[in-house]
Amino acid sequence: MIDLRIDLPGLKLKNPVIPASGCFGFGEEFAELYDLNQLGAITIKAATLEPRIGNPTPRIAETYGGILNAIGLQNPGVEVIIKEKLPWLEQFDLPVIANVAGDTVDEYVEVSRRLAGSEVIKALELNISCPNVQKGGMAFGTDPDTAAELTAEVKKAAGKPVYVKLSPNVTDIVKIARAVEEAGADGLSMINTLLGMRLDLRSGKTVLANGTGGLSGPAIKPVAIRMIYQVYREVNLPIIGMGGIQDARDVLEFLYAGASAVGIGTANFINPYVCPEIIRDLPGVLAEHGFNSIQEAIGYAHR
Amino acid sequence: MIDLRIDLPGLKLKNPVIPASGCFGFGEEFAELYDLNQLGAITIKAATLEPRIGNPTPRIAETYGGILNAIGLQNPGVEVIIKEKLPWLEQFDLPVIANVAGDTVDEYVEVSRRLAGSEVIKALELNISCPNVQKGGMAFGTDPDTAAELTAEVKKAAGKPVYVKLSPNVTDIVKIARAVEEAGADGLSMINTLLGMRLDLRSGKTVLANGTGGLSGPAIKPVAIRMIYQVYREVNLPIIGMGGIQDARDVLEFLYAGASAVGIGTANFINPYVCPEIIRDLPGVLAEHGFNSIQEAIGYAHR
Amino acid sequence: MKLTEDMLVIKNQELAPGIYELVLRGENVRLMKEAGQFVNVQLEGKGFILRRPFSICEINSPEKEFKIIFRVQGEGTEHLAGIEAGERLNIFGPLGKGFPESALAEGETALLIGGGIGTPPLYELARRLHDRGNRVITVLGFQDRDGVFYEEEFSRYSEVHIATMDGSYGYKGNVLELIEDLGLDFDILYACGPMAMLKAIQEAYGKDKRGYISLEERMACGIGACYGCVCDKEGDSPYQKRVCKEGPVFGLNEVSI
Amino acid sequence: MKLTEDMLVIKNQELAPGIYELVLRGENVRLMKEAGQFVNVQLEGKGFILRRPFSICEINSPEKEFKIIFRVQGEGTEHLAGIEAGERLNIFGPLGKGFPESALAEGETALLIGGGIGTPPLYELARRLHDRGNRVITVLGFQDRDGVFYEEEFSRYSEVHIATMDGSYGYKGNVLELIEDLGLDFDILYACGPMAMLKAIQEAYGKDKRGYISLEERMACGIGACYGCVCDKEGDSPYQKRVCKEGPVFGLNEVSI
Ligand SMILES: Cc1cc2nc3c(=O)[nH]c(=O)nc-3n(C[C@H](O)[C@H](O)[C@H](O)COP(=O)(O)OP(=O)(O)OC[C@H]3O[C@@H](n4cnc5c(N)ncnc54)[C@H](O)[C@@H]3O)c2cc1C
Ligand SMILES: Cc1cc2nc3c(=O)[nH]c(=O)nc-3n(C[C@H](O)[C@H](O)[C@H](O)COP(=O)(O)OP(=O)(O)OC[C@H]3O[C@@H](n4cnc5c(N)ncnc54)[C@H](O)[C@@H]3O)c2cc1C
Ligand SMILES: Cc1cc2nc3c(=O)[nH]c(=O)nc-3n(C[C@H](O)[C@H](O)[C@H](O)COP(=O)(O)O)c2cc1C
Ligand SMILES: Cc1cc2nc3c(=O)[nH]c(=O)nc-3n(C[C@H](O)[C@H](O)[C@H](O)COP(=O)(O)O)c2cc1C
Ligand code: FES
Ligand code: FES
Repeated sequence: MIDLRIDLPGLKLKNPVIPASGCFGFGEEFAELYDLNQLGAITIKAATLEPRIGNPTPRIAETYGGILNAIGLQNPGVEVIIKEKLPWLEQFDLPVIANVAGDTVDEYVEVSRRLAGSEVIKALELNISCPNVQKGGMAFGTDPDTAAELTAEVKKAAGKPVYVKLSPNVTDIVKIARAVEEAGADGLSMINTLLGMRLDLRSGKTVLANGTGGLSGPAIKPVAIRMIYQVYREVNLPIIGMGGIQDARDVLEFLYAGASAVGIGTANFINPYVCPEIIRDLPGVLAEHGFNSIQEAIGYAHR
Repeated sequence: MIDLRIDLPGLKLKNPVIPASGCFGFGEEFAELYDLNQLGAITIKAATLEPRIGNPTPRIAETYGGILNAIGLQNPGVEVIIKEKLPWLEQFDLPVIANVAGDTVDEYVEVSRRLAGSEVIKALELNISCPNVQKGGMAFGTDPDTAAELTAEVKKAAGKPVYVKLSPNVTDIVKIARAVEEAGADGLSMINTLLGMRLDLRSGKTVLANGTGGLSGPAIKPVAIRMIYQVYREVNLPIIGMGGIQDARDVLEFLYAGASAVGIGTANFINPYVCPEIIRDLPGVLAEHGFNSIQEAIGYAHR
Repeated sequence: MKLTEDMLVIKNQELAPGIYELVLRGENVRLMKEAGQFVNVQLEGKGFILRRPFSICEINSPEKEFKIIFRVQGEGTEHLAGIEAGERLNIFGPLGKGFPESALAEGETALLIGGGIGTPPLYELARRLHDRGNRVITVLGFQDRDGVFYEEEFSRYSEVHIATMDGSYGYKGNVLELIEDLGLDFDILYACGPMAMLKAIQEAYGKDKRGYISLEERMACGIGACYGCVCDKEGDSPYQKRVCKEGPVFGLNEVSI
Repeated sequence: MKLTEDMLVIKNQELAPGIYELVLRGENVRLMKEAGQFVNVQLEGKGFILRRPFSICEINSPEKEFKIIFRVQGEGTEHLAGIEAGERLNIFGPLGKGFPESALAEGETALLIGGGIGTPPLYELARRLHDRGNRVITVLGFQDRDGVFYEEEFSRYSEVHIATMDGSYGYKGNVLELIEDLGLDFDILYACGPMAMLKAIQEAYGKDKRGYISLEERMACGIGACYGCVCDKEGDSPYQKRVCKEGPVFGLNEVSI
């Protein structure tokens, strides 16, 4: 029997497959398609202190092998999430990771504190890499000192494991990863989207109302693999790897690079059943390559 | 009649279509396929002071919508290039852009000086963005001060227009662009490849012998468009835009974003006739969108 | 039971220049409940990632077949135009909320207003309302004569009036002008077409008439999870409605356009 | 006259598990001069960017047809396996330098050594050398019985010996062991197959025999412009030879493997 289990700070995972933040709502829609209990965990949509309406539409554009999104962190605010979304998630035997965003350090701290107070939330994911908001977001993820300060403050207040979600839009991702490691992060999520743009030839304007958007999907996979590979060598934190994963073979590549678990984002839009299908296929792919467990494959490319 | 001509510092172009450095050798192979005089200009392979053998093979890998390369600046050295490659190019009515690389500022300066001495070379392109070498290359392109110093030194010595080829692997490309503008650059080429990696599931090793490689092709187009768009707003230098261009419509998108001419790299490998075909299609695409000249379309997305 | 299925292409045929009629067969056809729901079609090749949404145009339950009509718009629909009978397409759906037939009481008259490629979802609706014994009037607007399609089909189930912008076929003008000119009377309206048309309909009939309109927005997930396709909720905080989930069909005044 | 052409697929058929024979028709077949040259095949769909190189296996000039034989190796060849007669494939080629037939004088004997999927380019060569009146011996090596293909075809033009690693068909062992066991005598050798086999051939015959070997390397441009596919030049500075341009066929000692 192939062992798909993996333990990460705060997260006892049945398997390493986790829908990525923003691509899975709060689970309700996908629960109509399949049993969420199959998943390793779920990452819910970014929460901010107040409700946010997000960016104007169009918010979605397609590129070759990828998509651009500029949702802009639309969410009903942390209180509504705690009152209306989390209770629904209690019915599942499923660790929930809460993705946290904000304009200021204080906002991150406050949102984290409140979410950490919920039973179903097993870990926090600090989104310091959202490219689609004016303030906060990526600004926190591109400077090592700011990222470290934010991490330290949230750690102090939250009392639950903190994963920091890194932005790929940086010169040196290892530097940021090291900074948040020193500041006390329990794990890393990487990567968020690459900042991109499309122009409409007819109107001459950007396809997205917001101008720029975040590039995700298979197009960015080689960048994700490279960054995880680099960070794994230099930083001693478990990594939830993501960026373009489409199938169980892609998952194996991420494990090889150094990820301990994986996030699945855009692929849910291509095939809404992709997560359970990957979970179904993963034992076979591991076995085919001579592994008996997830654990054995993690960081294999570094041996 | 649609006017495809465009004048850039040192470069009187019949049309804005320029094969990108490293994807077209010194023109010889493509000259067997079509008449190079059709092209706007050509950019030749990176030259270094001494001959370089480049990286071990495999040097090429495929990704979804892109390729990774780790050629590693293989070239016969500037002297051989001047003696054996440039004289052959004299037969064409074609501005030649020389791509320059090196380990040190002095090497860049010396290579630039020698190349600028050749009649056929109309402009230099400083490759401060090659991700596939240990020293130099991208290291020069990720720090604004280093990039500026290099630009200034080469400008002093060269006496021909200098285009600086920017790396997309940076947190803030506008900062680098501004720094080289202030240092006296005559133009910008952007973007070079994104640093990426693929792992082979069988061997568990990187597909490329070099480990990482540079990602090019349609996968990176939205990143290129975004960067050109950002830089065009803040910097007053003409831009040779590249990154994933496949057809005349893509060219128009780059012009809209702010490019004055375009480089075609990876597409030459998919369709070896892509450059003349783009040149053939461009007037129709311009006309379809209501333009009478290249000039009118440049920066159109900013109006 | 999966909501995605590799369905068999039974037919793919050009109806008018750039307008195709595509018939698919699959088990999930029996899940298709309402006119106005849509399917999300996966495309293979050329770096396509997102599925393309198309309205269900006709449901043939006994044959497990359904139809979409699409216009070649960009690369994806161009690719779709090249698909031939015998090939398979992965279909995700039915998705979304369709046109509520039950809003129409016995003896009432329905006005169906279609603009260009907004016409297809009204076809299944026309059939159903007709089968319920209601009087159905269909007013369709197109750019020009070349763009007209499905006039004959609609006339099986309804009284049809056609307008073209250049007057090359039928009435010269837009659908609203035509409706006014004809002095059409109706109890409820169902509309699908360009945003400008829907906005004009809201303005003309929003105060006095009941009605339903179908919206389009760029989508990623198609099921309400990504918040890509939101639209404004009338009179409330914006972006609270998802076209793919709460729509694509909304009450006439439910959303602000 | 372009070197790329959308050629018609005449046949695509499985020869042995995972091994396909693909016949294409096009005008550029008349440019195919030498056995051992290759074509670069464009694939549509699934994010493919690079063309796939395959050796020309048989040239049928009167019919403007040529053949390649390929093994399903990864996603690209899997896609290729699904292509059917009547479809078109964009072919770039012929490319590269093939096996020089003229190296073989009248009355001399040629030994053709093929390993697995390295066998195909030797087929056209066997035919040509046979047609010139030379004696041709072919030694082919495969993993096992299932992998064996083209024995009968090669025997039309040559004396054929087969080896399998597990002995499930023919001789048990590798091609070099078989050649030695049979005590085969020859004047010149032509080989194509895995690097390990080519290396062993260099070691065994590099000193005393004339010969040619065909290499493989990952390619981007296929014409010598990108320097992606370089190999080492024997005794000189490395990476001076491009497999796509100066090769894929090199003199036995021309390159170091
Ligand atoms: C609920 C719904 C029902 C629809 N029903 C029909 C129908 O019955 N017949 C028909 O011809 N068209 C219909 N459309 C529009 C159809 O989805 C688009 O024309 C199609 O997606 C264009 O794809 P493309 O690749 O050719 O165009 P491109 O412009 O190349 O597409 C680029 C991206 O933008 C998206 N996009 C472009 N136009 C639209 C649009 N109008 N609405 C939503 N997304 C768009 C594409 O899906 C794709 O992701 C419907 C749209 C929606 C939302
Ligand atoms: C000159 C030459 C002649 C060849 N002739 C034949 C032939 O007649 N029959 C046959 O079955 N195969 C032949 N090959 C090998 C064939 O090109 C590869 O098997 C094929 O490219 C694999 O593609 P893929 O997408 O299935 O594999 P993947 O592994 O998914 O391909 C990934 C990338 O690596 C490249 N690649 C993988 N394996 C090889 C390889 N061995 N050589 C070069 N590139 C590779 C692919 O082209 C692609 O760019 C030849 C290769 C060369 C260089
Ligand atoms: C529509 C959409 C919305 C997203 N929203 C969030 C978000 O709220 N918070 C976050 O940290 N990442 C968000 N992301 C990023 C994804 O979680 C993921 O990091 C990224 O898309 C790369 O993975 P993928 O290629 O598998 O999609 C979003 C991505 C998409 C496509
Ligand atoms: C095989 C290969 C070799 C390259 N060599 C060079 C080089 O020598 N100097 C340079 O400045 N850029 C080099 N580049 C980068 C290209 O010039 C171009 O900036 C990049 O590939 C993006 O454009 P594309 O997507 O059209 O290929 C190389 C790219 C490839 C694919
Ligand atoms: S498309 Fe995702 S919410 Fe509508
Ligand atoms: S593949 Fe480009 S040089 Fe050989």
